[in-house]
Order: sequence, then structure tokens, then C-alpha cells
Amino acid sequence: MNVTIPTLTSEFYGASLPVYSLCVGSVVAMLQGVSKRFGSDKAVLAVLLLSLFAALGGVFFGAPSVETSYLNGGYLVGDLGRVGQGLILGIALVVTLMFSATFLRRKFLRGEVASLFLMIVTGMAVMVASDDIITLFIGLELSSIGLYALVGYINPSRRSQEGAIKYFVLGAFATSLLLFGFALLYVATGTLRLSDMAQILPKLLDHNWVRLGVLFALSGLGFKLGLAPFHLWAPDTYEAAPTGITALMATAVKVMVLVVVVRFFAGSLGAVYDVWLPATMFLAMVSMIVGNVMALVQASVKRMLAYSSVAHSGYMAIALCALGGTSNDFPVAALLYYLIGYSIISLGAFSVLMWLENDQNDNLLIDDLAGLAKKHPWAAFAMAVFMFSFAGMPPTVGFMGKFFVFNAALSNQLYSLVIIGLVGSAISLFYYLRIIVRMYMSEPVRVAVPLVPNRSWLVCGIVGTAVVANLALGTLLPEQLLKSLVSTSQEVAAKKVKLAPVAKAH
Amino acid sequence: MISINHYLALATVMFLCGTLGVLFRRNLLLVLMSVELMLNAVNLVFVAGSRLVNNLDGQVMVFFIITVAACEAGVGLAMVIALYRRYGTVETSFLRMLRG
Amino acid sequence: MLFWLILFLPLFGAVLNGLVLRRASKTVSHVVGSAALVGAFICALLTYLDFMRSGGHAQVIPGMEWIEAGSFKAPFNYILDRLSGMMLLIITGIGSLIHIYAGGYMHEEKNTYRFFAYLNLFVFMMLQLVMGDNLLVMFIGWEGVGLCSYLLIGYWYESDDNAAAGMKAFLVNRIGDIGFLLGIFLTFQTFHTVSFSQLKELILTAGASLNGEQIHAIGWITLALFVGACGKSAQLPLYVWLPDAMAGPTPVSALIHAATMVTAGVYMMTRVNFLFYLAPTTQMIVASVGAATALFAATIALVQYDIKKVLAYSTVSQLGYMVLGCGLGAYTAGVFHLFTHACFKALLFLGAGSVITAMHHKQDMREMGGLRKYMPVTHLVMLIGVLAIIGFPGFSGFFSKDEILWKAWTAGDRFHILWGMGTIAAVCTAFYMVRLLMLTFYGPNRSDHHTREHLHETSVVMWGPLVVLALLSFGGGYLNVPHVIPFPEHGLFEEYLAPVLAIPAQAAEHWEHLHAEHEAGEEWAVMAVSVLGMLLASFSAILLYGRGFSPLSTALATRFQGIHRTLSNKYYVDEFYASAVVLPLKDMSYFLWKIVDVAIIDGIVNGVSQACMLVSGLTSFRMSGSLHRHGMVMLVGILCMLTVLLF
Amino acid sequence: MDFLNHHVLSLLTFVPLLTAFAVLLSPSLGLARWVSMLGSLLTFLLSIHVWYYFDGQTSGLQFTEIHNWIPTFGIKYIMGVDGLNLLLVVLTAFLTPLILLSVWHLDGSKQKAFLALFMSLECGMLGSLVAFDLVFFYIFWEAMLIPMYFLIGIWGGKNRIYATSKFIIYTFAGSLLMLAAMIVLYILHFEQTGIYTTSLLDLYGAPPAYPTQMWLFAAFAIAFAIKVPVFPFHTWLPDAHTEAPTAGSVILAGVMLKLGTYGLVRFAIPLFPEAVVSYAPLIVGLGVIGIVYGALNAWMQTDAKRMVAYSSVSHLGFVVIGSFALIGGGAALSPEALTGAIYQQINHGISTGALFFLVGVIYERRHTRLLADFGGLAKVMPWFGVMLIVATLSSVGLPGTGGFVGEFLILLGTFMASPLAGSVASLGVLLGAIYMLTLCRKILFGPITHEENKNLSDLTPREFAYLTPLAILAIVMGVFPNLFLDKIRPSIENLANNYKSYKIVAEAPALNEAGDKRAEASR
Amino acid sequence: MSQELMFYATAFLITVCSVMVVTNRNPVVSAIYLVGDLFLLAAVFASLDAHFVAAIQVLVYAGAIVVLFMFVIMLLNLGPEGKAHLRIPAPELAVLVLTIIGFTTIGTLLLTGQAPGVGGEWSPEAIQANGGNTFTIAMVLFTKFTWPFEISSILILLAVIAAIVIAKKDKKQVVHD
Repeated sequence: MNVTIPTLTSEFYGASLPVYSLCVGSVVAMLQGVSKRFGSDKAVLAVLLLSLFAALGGVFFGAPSVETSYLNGGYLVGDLGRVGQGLILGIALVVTLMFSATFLRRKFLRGEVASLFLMIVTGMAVMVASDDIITLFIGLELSSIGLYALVGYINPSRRSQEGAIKYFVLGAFATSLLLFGFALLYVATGTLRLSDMAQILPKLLDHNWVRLGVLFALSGLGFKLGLAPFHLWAPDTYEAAPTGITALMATAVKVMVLVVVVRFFAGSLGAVYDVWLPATMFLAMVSMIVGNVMALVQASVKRMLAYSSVAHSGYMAIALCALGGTSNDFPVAALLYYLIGYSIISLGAFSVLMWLENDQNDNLLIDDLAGLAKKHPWAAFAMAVFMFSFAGMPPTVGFMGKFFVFNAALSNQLYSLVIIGLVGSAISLFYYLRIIVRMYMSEPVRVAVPLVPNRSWLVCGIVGTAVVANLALGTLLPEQLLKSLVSTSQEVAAKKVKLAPVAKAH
Repeated sequence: MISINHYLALATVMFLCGTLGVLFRRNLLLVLMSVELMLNAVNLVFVAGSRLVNNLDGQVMVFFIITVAACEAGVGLAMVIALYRRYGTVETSFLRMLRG
Repeated sequence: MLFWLILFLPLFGAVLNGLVLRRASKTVSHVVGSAALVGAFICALLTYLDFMRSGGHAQVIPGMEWIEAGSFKAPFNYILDRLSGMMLLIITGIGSLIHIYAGGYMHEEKNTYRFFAYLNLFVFMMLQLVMGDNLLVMFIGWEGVGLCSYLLIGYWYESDDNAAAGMKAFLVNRIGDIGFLLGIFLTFQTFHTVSFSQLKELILTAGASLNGEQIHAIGWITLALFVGACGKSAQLPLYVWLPDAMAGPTPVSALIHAATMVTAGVYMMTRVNFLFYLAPTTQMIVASVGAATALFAATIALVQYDIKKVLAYSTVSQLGYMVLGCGLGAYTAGVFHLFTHACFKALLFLGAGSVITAMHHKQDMREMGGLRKYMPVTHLVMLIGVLAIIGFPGFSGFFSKDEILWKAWTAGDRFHILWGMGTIAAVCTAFYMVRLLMLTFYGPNRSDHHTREHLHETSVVMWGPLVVLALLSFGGGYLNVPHVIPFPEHGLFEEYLAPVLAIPAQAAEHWEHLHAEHEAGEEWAVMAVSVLGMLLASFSAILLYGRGFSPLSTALATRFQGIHRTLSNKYYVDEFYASAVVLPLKDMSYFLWKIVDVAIIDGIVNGVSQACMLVSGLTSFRMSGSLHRHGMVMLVGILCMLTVLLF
Repeated sequence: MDFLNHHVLSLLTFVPLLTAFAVLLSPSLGLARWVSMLGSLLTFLLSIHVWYYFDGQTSGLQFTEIHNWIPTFGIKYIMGVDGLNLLLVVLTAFLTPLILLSVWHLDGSKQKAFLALFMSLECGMLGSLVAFDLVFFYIFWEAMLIPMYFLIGIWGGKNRIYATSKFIIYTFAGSLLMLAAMIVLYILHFEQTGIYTTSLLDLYGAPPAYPTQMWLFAAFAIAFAIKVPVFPFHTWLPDAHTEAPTAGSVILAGVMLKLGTYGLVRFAIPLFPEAVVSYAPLIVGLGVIGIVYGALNAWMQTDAKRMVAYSSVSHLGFVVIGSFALIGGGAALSPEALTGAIYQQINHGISTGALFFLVGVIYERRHTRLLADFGGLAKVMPWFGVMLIVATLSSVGLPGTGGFVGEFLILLGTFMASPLAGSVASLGVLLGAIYMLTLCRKILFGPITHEENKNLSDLTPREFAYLTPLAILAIVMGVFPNLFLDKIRPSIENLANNYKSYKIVAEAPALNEAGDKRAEASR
Repeated sequence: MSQELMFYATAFLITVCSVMVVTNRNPVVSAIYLVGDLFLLAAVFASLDAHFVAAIQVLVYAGAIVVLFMFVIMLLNLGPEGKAHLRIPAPELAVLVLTIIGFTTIGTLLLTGQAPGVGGEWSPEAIQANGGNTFTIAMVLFTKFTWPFEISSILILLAVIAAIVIAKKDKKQVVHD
């Protein structure tokens, strides 16, 4: 038996630069954690930024022009992977900067925490660029275990600890479910490689093992995505975690899982869409209903946003469902557009919250925002933009994303999903408006801990960029972004078992 | 003849036990043990599958799962200790601050 | 040019008074208002003479385009023919007199710019009504005079009653206007035009080719238009606004609610007489309503004490006659009565106005009496007016009213009952008018000391116009003398109006009785009956009220208490409308608002949101919190998905 | 000049938005006022430019501007005016400066924001009027809700949050339906023709199959019906009007509601002609119910603003039935009724706008809108009385005011389409008079019963300045309707007669010959 | 035949041990049953020719993980739980029943499914020929799965740091001992 030792080319190093630079960064940060001399928060921040920027550079300049897999299929980068990694790194960068500018600066910029943070990001970057289940699983665990720790122990308190433990136990449970599903798929197909699965599955239509495998795998992924009814960790954990980590969970984790799910649905499982389509539709419907309805009465902003993120996962799941259809290659573009939009909005909204929080009050209630428009008009304005954007009102990116997603869904005759989505959107407007009402239309109430945030150009810049990007992607620039995403979706579609010709836009 | 189906059934039983443990035991340590049980069920499926399909990927996967299980156990137990420090118990019923 | 002056002088006066001269003195307002009208009258007279000199053929004066949409066209075209020419003179002529008179009547007001602005505007609108060559321009005037009437009735708006009366007038008129509107729609739908001249040409030339459907439509058109006429001309059942309209200043009552506006219905029916001729059923209804109104209002007038109320009901009754005339196809008679009535009713109202002025705005006849010696001129002209209205032989009312009664008699056996009603109404008229005269001018003076001290004849500004009107009231009748009466000229008016009337060929047979020859004896007999009745009624009125309230009158009132109460309460019609129409409508509206709108429709809207909140509140609290619950929900989710997958 | 003609609609739409930014950035409130006023006047001038050079001889789309926007999805940036939206554009641009004038005297820390929101609202309204692409339209259509939401929510009355939330959620929910229908339409069009497009120029004349049309039409119609609002969807309106500040009420009644009826005419009818035939009886029925129901409800109100709000329900019922008067067994729309509907939109904007202004005038003096708190104001505020009566008369459709022309044509056309509907709708003429005169009587007439009312001051010159144009226009529109109708006739006839295969041609934006000649003649 | 007997016996014992792990009220006993489970499973692995994994199973799982559990139990001095440790309220009982029904269904489906018959290159014979199970696994691991193997080093590092971060004593924290 001849052994093919994988050759490590310079091209591979370029392509995997994101992962490597993050690994290096995490090790350095870890060492900083035990060094008095180099462990100052500034130094840690420098290491964080350096490695993140290096990784971003790798994403932009190192990746190959066509989708290539390295190390016998371990590492797969192409447009989709690049978009995923780019988004994750961008989110991580924003979270880092926001942490460095707010009250948790000293706690976050410790060597060990920074190291964990970078490792989480490493895991995500690995996961979105994987073609086999093992790598995918390792990447997933890397990010999950790190998050279990960061949720509860950056700024430990009863609340955050409780959230961490809930997240951990349920996460471990979900991992088991996911693995069980993978195991069944493995038994059925005899391979752990996604691209190979795609070749074998068409022969296994209607096989119960495949069905069960898909079912359990979907449950596990649904958990990470926060789809109802696997969502119940989300409100607790979002509320418990430091807001920066909440933002990371709300955005980067979704990016990570969705990219993988796209690979699954459009690639490996494309042939058995009649298995995952009804299940995903079920998840999407329940998510949209539960997320939107439950968010109505929440008192904590983060908790409300958690339920809202459940609902948004539901909308994204609509686009996932559209992947099963045959009509065109828009669904991926629509999904990614929605995802990018949602990430921008979430990051913006959580940034505003982070900025407002302080030591005594790190879990803002909606009532705490009363009269914000008077005290901090620009923050209130930004928050209002984000809320309208969440609700999907033009001229924001939220609307465009929703439009594209519904478009994808209706192209594939998913009427029921769209109807529930519409109802959900209408309901959702109500709770987003609650925040606006508090900010603009109520007088400030006396709160126990007044919100007196520091002025910070960094925060200003981040929130301002989010607002501008939000509006620009809703009005002037959708075409530019969309074009690049369409190439991504063509890459995905190229792998798919095609049943009908792909249509071109006029 | 013992076929793959038997192994799958056995794995299902283990998985069920683990699931019930997670769902119904109030002791956090027991919950963690139940998760280990579930992972073992998965391992069984992988190994049996590996034999079935003449492919060693499954066994490699088990290797990694064991690694991850160890990591999870380490982190989980650390959490249990931290919890115990704060609450003086490892009962999950004390975790009811976050709700609504 | 002169023609446009007629139209726009009053408008100009209205704008000047209403918007520019708001701070000017009463005199200026009065002069501006009257001058506009007198100017218009002079122009009208010149135009009219010119028109008659050129043969009196109808001519259309084109104006600006107005509404044009799809195939619908309604330009501001005006028609000048013998009918509108006559109306032109009546409106501007009597209008001028009343304007002049009003200066005196409104003497005690602080400022009168509003009053004269409204009056001028009214004249402008009335001219639109009579001159318009299409239904739509007529409708401008139709609603416009309604508006002015509303504003003028509510002139003293500080009293709630006046405002209410104005509103009532406007709304009841609007009911009629809906009929008018529907008539316009139907006309346009059937004939694709709303122009009178075109309609007339169409009916008369293409007349024979009218199909059954069109004839049927004409039936509905005329009925709808008649509803409009009922509103404006205060016929049953829409007459209720007119008595209340007396809340306005008396010159207004004279001009609007006696001489001009209320006759618009009669005018309109005459204008489209060719349509009405084609609709015998409608005509029958028109005639019946007219006769019923005449009788009905006359009986109410028998027992009223308010001098203006008596005159108001008398107006309603007289309008009934005109409508009866139209319904009989005797448009000449109707219009002739319109003319004479305009003169003598204006006279009576103005006379009553003088009395009221003298009495310091007291209108109750029980407080008057014996005014003859204080106000001789007024007494004289009022006497003429009364003689005219009761149809005393030789006075104008005699000629016009008897013409209508005669036409009713000759229309056929079915119409004898209408004749009977008309005659009884005439008898009643004689009774209540003489009663009015007696109670006001004869017998002892029943007013209080203070009032009596200030009783005096009015100024020349006020009695001057009265004299002119008195002459017209006396002499007007001779324009249309029946053939049986030996007089140099017979039926001048009939001849004059003949070109306006046109019986379409296919209806000619039905209406031939109009021109049938009758024995002179029959006509004399009919005349005799009404004259005898009139004399009898007058004498009994003198008997009962000649010296104040005679014991007999009070005895009669107590003897026939039921009837008396019914009559003095006007048959409880207002009460009936209030409880049968207005209140249910109000209740229904209230129900619609509180129950349907707030409780049901809004309740559903709010209920949906509240239900969401409720579900949200309940579930989010119950479902979360416990770690194990979360796991269970997940598991149940998997099982659900399993079910979805397997089945 | 050439640039202006090519881009006048873009300028018209975005000048208000730029003004909004300028207002926000201006250092003082005084400057902000002038900036907003100048911006709105500039917009008005631009709209007059459009009006003046608009060619009334053709039914084509004029001043068209087409750019690609999101070509991947076939979405374009198309703006244009034709007879259906010309008047509304001018009305919007006309009302805005008047409204700004009406809030000139208000100050306060938030007033700058008020002006900015108001200008962006104008942008939204103008944009949704001139947009000729479904998605492009939808963006404006929805974006418009946001400033309105704030206007009511921040400057509104006691119950403002309830009202404004109801307003935005209700409207938003309806719009979402329309969004879904738009997407389906777009996909079906693709399946028919292989072209992705949301441009109306392409979508007109290629309706989807019949049963689908029914659904799509229903979705569009509900969205617009909520905005109008048609009978069972109207309950947000009285709340929103009652709580809104005067300026908000004026623009809400004056323009925003019209967008609903405009949408019906622009989108629902020509896009789904066969569904129109099936749905017309239902819609006309609801319209007629709305007329009577709105009027009866208005009659019962004790709050002046609420009364006017319900009157809007009633009046817009006329516009709705006028838009759906099918004649010849569904072969065509009645051109008379359609003309009336378009005209009535404008007229309602003028008269109801004036009424809300007037209620605002007394509200400002007395801080109450309850009818019972007034009475006899004609004595102390004679000019106010004049204005109120003119507005009332226009509102009740007295001949000689614009209201008559509109209502008459609508009723005429409706009657010819369906005598029953026409007759019942005619009742609205009476009922309208009932509540409007009640309003007048309770405010103006009768004795002065409240001591506070004895010393009220009459209209100030500023109030005159914004009320007089409306009063004059109400009468001009009644006496010289051709001034307006001449411009829009071909468009209306094109739609009315060809609605089953409606097509509209985009004309070159350059000056057309007629415009040139007129321009020369005017020199 | 003996192989079958072996399997059923092991399967029975595994099931018993699993049930005991979940139901026993003493954590120490549960842990011991867990060890039993792991050993039995290792035996099953061995019977499936997965010698390397069987060895790892014993070494890492039984030898390291469960010992870690034991340590923690000792450290926290956890005794047997109260009698109520398995009292399940009614709604949860429904979930219990549903779960059992559901998993019975799943088990039935798994039992009845036909193996699809896909085959790879590493038949037991091929493995023997290649130098045995462990060697072959190493070969696969270091060729096909190099990348995850490398990443797993980070994972372990992460677990270490995470455990430190989590268990580190906060000075302000109140200790409830």
C-alpha cells in the first residue's frame, strides 16, 4: 500500500494563513497570560488585532481563485469558504474592538481570554473551510467549548455562570445528537467526506438510516443555529454572556453553521432534499412563530434580541429550504445577503448596548433605554435604524435581505413559509418598536444605575459604519454585494445535482 | 449472524439511556456522565460502521470523539467545580435565575 | 355682455360685501347690495326686451367649458327663452324690491355686510338655476340657493334654534338633491347629454323612435327629478324645512322662501316638461302630491298663531297648487301661479315683516290686533295681498288658482278628487288668510303697553316696495284671463309660454284633454263653487276673529280639541320624523360606532395583538428556566421532525 | 435645462431628503426653518416645472428616468409621471410648504428633528408617487412609514404610542402581503417571458393566469385598502389622526391616504385586469359601505379630529368606488368615474387638509378638540368661520367647489356601472352634509357657552397664509376643473378603455413640441 | 454461534450498566457502572477488529475521563442523592414516555434497515495485509486527516486554558463550603 504524504505547498500556506495566524496568535496570547511584562491589555490587544488582520489578509489575498481542497480534502477553500471566513473574522475584529472600548476591556484583554477568543475564531475558520465531517466536528467543538468558557467566565457572576452551564449541557447534548446523525450517515454512505456523500446519496433515496441521520444532524446544527425548538438555550445564554460574546454568538456562530449547512444541503444532501426539506421547513416555521411571539414580552434587551435572532434564523432557514428547489442559484446569494445584513445589524445593535453597559448594569432592560434619544441622540438614532432594519423596513439592508430570501423561497413555491414569514415580520415590528418607543417617546425613568457611557471614537466609528453599511446595502449598493455573492452561489450550484437549467437574470 | 443492525440497536439503547439521563437527572455530574454515555453510543455506531463499510474513517472519528469527550469532560467538570463553589451544590434545580 | 352683467353683478356685490367691505357701515352694505340687484334688474329688463323684440326664440348663450370627462360634458352654457326670461325678471325685480326693503328691516343690526353678501349670492345662484342650459349648471344653482338659504336662515346664528333650522333646511333639501342627482345620472345614461336644449331637440325630433326602455327610463328620470322638486318646493313629505326656515330674517323669507327659491322645483319641472309629458305615471304622482300638499298645509295654517308660520304654511299650500298644475300637464297654469304667487306672497311676507318690525320682533298674532290705525299703508297692501291669495275675483290669485282648479276638473274623472282637495284647500286658505288679517289689523289691540307706544308706520324704504308689489298682486292676474270671462285679452300668458312647452308626439294623445273645448257653463260652475266657498270661509273668519278672538272661536277650539291640537301641532309630523327617522338613524350610528367599530372591528384588531402578547407571556414563562425543560423541548422537537419525516 | 428635464423627478424626490439632512445639520432652529422652507419651495417649483411642461396630449410616461439598479434581479430605478400621478405630485409639493408654515412658530429642542422628518416624509411620498418599478416603489412606500411613525409618536397626543404603533404595524402588515405578491408576480413574469423584471413598463399588459391573478390582486388590494383605508381596515385611521400633530394629520389625510387609492389605480387594476372584474363588486360594495359607515360614525364623534378622520373614510370610499366602476360588462372602466376618482383625491387632499389645519388652529388656542368645548366661534373668529365654511362646503361637495366635480363624476360613473351602488353611494352626499354641518354648527354657531372662547383671537396672518391658498384652490378646482383635467385626460382614458391590456410608453424626457410652443408663447 | 452469544451477553451487560448509570442515586456507583460500560464497549470494539480504538477507549475513557469524574466526586464530597432523585412530575413523564416510544421507533427503523452495501478499500484482510489495525489507522490519520489532527492540538490547548479560566478562583467570590 503506498502512502501519499500530503505535500505542503506555498499555495496551501497562503490559503490556510487565516487558520495559522489565528493559531499563532492564540498561542502567543496564551503565553502573554502568564507573563507580567508582556501581558498588558495593550499588548494583548495588539496580538489580537495583528493575528486577526493577518487572517483577514490571508482571506483576501491568500485564497485560491477556484475552490480547492488541500491536505487530501481536509481544508477546502473557495468563494463560499472565503465569504464565511471573511465574515467571521470581520465579526471577530469588531467584537474585539468593541470589547477594547467598553467596560470589559481589562477582563477581555487578558492573555488567556484572548487566547480562547482566538481559538474560537480558529475553530470557526476551520469549520467553514472543511470538506469532511471530522474537521467540521473538530472546528465546531473548538468554537463551542471555547464559547462555553467565555460565556460564563470573562466576567463571572451567578447569572453568567448559570447561562454558561445551561449552554454547556445543552450544547454537549446537541453535539451528541449531531454525532449520532453523522454516525448514521457514515454507516449508510461509508464516507465522512461531504463531496463523496453527494455521489453516494442519490443511490440511497428513501433509506431510513439516511433519514434518521439527516434528522439528528439537522437537530444538532439547528441547535447551534438557534432554530426553534432547539433554541431555548439562546435567550438564557444571550442574556448571561457578556454582550460582545452575545454578538459573536448571534452572528459568527450563525455564519459558521450556515455555511456548513449550505454545503450539506446544496452539496452532499442535495439528492435527498425530500428528507431535509420538510424537517427544515418545520424548523423554519416554528422558529419564526416562536421567536417572534416570545420576543413580544421580554423585558431584557438582550433576551428580546435572542428571540429575535431565533426568528431571523427562521428566515434564513427559509432560504435554506429554497436550496432544495430547482429553480435557480439565487438562494445561496439570498441567504448570504441576509446573513451579511443580519450580521451588520446585530453587531451594530449589540455595539450600542455594549457601549451603554457598565459594571453595575450589564444586562440592559428595555426600560433602561427610556429617554435615550434625549441623552444620546445619535446612539438612539443608530439603534432605531437597527431596529427598523431588523424588522425589515426599507431602506435598510434588512429589507433587501428579506426581499431576496422571500424571492428565493417563492421561486421554489414555498408559499406556506413565506406566509408565516410575513406574519412573523408583522409581529416582529411590534417588539422592535418597543425599543424605539422607549427611546424616543418615553420620558427617562429613574433607573438604579444611570447609563453614562464614555465618549469613544472607536464606538462611534463602528456604529457609524454599521449604520452607513446598513443603509448603503439597503439602497445604493445591493447590486455590488449581490454580484459577488452570486458567484459564490454558482460555485455551490456547480456541485449540486442539477435537475433543471440555471436561469440567468435579465 | 450478528449484523450491523444489532449494533445500531444496541447503540440506540445506550443513546436512549444517555438521553434520559440528560433529561431527567438533576445532578450535574450525572448529566455529564449521561452525555458520555451518548458519545459512547455514537462511538459504537462509528466502529460498527467502519467494519461494515470497510473504511477506517469511522475509527479515526472515534479517536477524535474520544479526544473531544475528554476536553468536554475537562471543561464540564471545571464548570461543576465552579458551580459548586458558588452554590454549594451540583443540583441543576438551582439554575433558575434566567427565565422568561 | 348685458347678459353676463346680470349674472355677475350679484356675485360681484356678494364678493364686495362679503370679503372686502367687512368693516363698512350698514348703509354701504345696503347700497352696494341693492345697487347690484337693481343694476342686474335693469340689465335683465334690457336683455329681456331685446330678446322679446327679436321674436322670443330660445337661444343658448355659450360660456366656458366646465366639466369634461369621458363622454360627459357640461359647459357653463345658459339658456335664454321665454320661461327663463320671465324668471329673470321675477328674480331680479322682486329681488331688487326686497333688497331695498331689507335695508329698512335690518336697520337695528350692527352690521349687515354678511346679510347682503348672502342675499346677493343667493340671487346669483338663483340665476344660475334658472339660466343654466344643462342640468348640471342648474344643479349649481339648485344647491347654491340651498346653501344661501342655510346661511340666511341661520343668519342670527347665536341662537341654537336658528342654526338648527338652517341645517334642517339644508339637509332636507339634500335629500331632494339626491333625487335630482340620480335624475341627472339617469338622463345622461339614457340620452348621453344633460343639456336642456339638446334634450328637447332629441325628444321632439327623434321622439318617435324612443324605445320602451327609454320611455321606462324617462319614468324614473322624472320621478327622481320630482323628488328633487319635492325637496326644494317643499312638497310632502319633504316640506318640513320650510316652516322652520321662518327663523331667518323676514326679507329672506319673502325672497327665498316665498318668491323664488321654493318655486325652483316648479320651474325645473316646467323646464323639462317634455320629459314629464312622456311619463303619465309620474305626472299622476306629481299631481296627487301637489294636491295633498295644498290641502295638508292649508289645514295646518288654520290654527297657527305665529304670523310667519301661517304665511309659511300658506306658501307650502300654494306651492302644492303649482305642483298640482304641473302634474296636470297645465304648466302654464303652474308657472302663472308661480308668478302671481311670487308677487303676492312677497307682498304678504314683507307686510308681515313691517308688522313684525313695528311690533319689535314679536310674531305672535295673539299679541297684535287693531294695527290698522297705526299702519294704514301696510294694512292696505296686506289687504290687497290677502284678497289676491284667497282668489277674490279680479285679483291675481283668482285667475291663477282657478285656472289650476279648472284644469284639475277637466283632466278626467280620476282627477275630480284632486279638484276637490284643491277647492277645500282654497276654502281653508280664505279662512286662515282672513283670520290673519283680522287678528292683525282689526279688533282690539292686544299688545302690551310698551309695544303699543312705539307702534308706527314704517319708513318709505319699507313700504315703497310694498306698494309696487301690491300693484303687481292686483294686476298680474290680467295677463292670463280665462276665455269665459269677458275681457279684451284672453290667455296672454298661455300664448307667451307656448313655445316653451312641447308635448312629444307619442304622448300627444294622452294630453289632448288639455286643449279640449268645454262648455262655458261648466267653467262658470267650477269657478262659482270656489268663489262661494271662499266667501263663506272669509265671512266665517270675520265672524270668528273680526273683533279679536270671539267666544265662538275658543268654544270651537275646545269642542274640537283633538283636531285643534293635531293641527296646531302640525299633525305631529316633525315628531314623527324625529322618532321614526332621525332617532333610529342616530341610534344606529351610535351602535355602529360603539359596537361595530370600537368593539368588533377594532376589537378584532386589538384582540389579535393582545392574543399574541398573552400567548407570549404565558409560554415564555412556562417554557423556560429549567435546563431539563429545555432538553425536553429539544427532544420533543426531534420527535416532531421524526413524525414529519415518517408520515 | 436639458439636465433639469432629464432629472427633474430625481431632483424632485431627493431635494426634500437633502433638505432633511441640511436641516439636521443646521446650527440653529431659525436657520433650519428657512432651510426646510426653501427646500420645500424648491420642490414645489420643480413640481410646477413638471406640471408646466407636462404634455396633456399624450398618455405616455413623461420625464422618464431609467437606470439599472439591481440588474441581478432585474430591478430598475424608474421614475416618471403620467396623468395618474401628476396631480398628486403637485399636491404633495404644494401642501408641504403650507404645512411648514403652519409649524413655523413652534419651537423646542426637537423641532429641528420634526422638520427633518417632515422633509424625509415628503421624499418618501414623492418617491412612491413617481416610482415605476415595483421594488423601487415599495422602498419608498415603506420608508415613508418611518417618519410618519415618529411624527405621531413623538409629537402626538396622550394616546400617541398606541395610535402610532397601530398605524405602522397595520400598514406594515398589509404592505408585506403586497411584497409577497410582487415577488410572485415577478417570478411568474419570469416564467412567462424568461425575463426578470419588476418594471411596470414591462409588467403591464402581461398579466398572470387568472386564478393566480385573484390571489395577487387580493394581496395588492389589501395592502392598498389598509392604506386608503377601505371599510373593515380603517380603524387605525381615527386613532392616528386624533393623536397626530396637526401637520401630521394634514399630510396623512392630504397625501398618504391617497397613495392607497393611487396604488389601486396604478398597480392593482392594470396589473390584474381579470381579477378586477371578479373583485369589483366586492370592492365597490366595501367602498359603498365605507361611505355610509364612515359618515354615520363621523356623525357620532365628539372629537373634531376624529370626526374629520371618519369623514376621510367616507370620502375615500368615493374614490375607491370610482376606481372600480366597470362598464360594458367589464370591458372598460368608466372614464367619468375614474376621472372623478383622480380628481377627488386631489380635492380631498385640499379640503380635508384645510379642515385639519382649521381644527389645529382652534386646538392651538384652546388645547381641546372636543366639539362640546366650542360653539359660537363665528362671532369671535369670523375669518376662521369663513375658512371653515369653505372647507366644509368643499368637503360636502357643494357645486362650485372641487368636491362636487369629483363626487359627481364618481357617482355618475358608478351609477352607470351599477345603479344600485350609485344610488346608495349618493346617500353619502346627504350623510356627508349631516356630519359636516353638525361640525360647523357645534363649532361656529349657537351661543358662546364657554368663557374661554370669548377672547379667542381670529386668524393670524401666518394662518391666513396657509389657509387662503387652500380655500382658493378648493373653489378654483370647482369652477375651472379643466385646468387640471386637461392634463390628465389621455392617461385616464387610456387606462379606462384599455385596462385589460394596459400599456404605457415611456416618452423621451426631452421637451416635447407642445411644451416648447407653450414655453415660447409664454415669453 | 459463540460470537452471537458473546454479543448478546455483552449487549445485555451494556444495557444494564447504562441503565444503572442513569438510575443509580449514588454518583460514585454511577461512575463505576460507567467504567463497566466503557470496558464492555472496548470489548465490543475489539470484537469488531478495532483494536486501536478499543485500547484508546480503555486508556483515555476509563483511565482518564472517568477518573476525572471520580476526582471531582471526591473533591466535592458528593454522597448519595435523596430518594427524590428520580421523581418525575406528570408532564415530564409524558416526555419520558414519548422519548421511549420515539427511540423505540428509531431503533426499529435501524434494526430493519438494509445495509446499503457500499464498500471501501480497508477490508479486514486489507488491514491485515497493510500491517494491522493500528498501523493502518495511523496511516489514514496522518495522510487523510492530518489537518484535523493538527487542529485537535489547539482543541486540547483550548480545553486546558478553558478549564483554568473556569475553575480559577475569583478573589471576591464567596465560597459555600
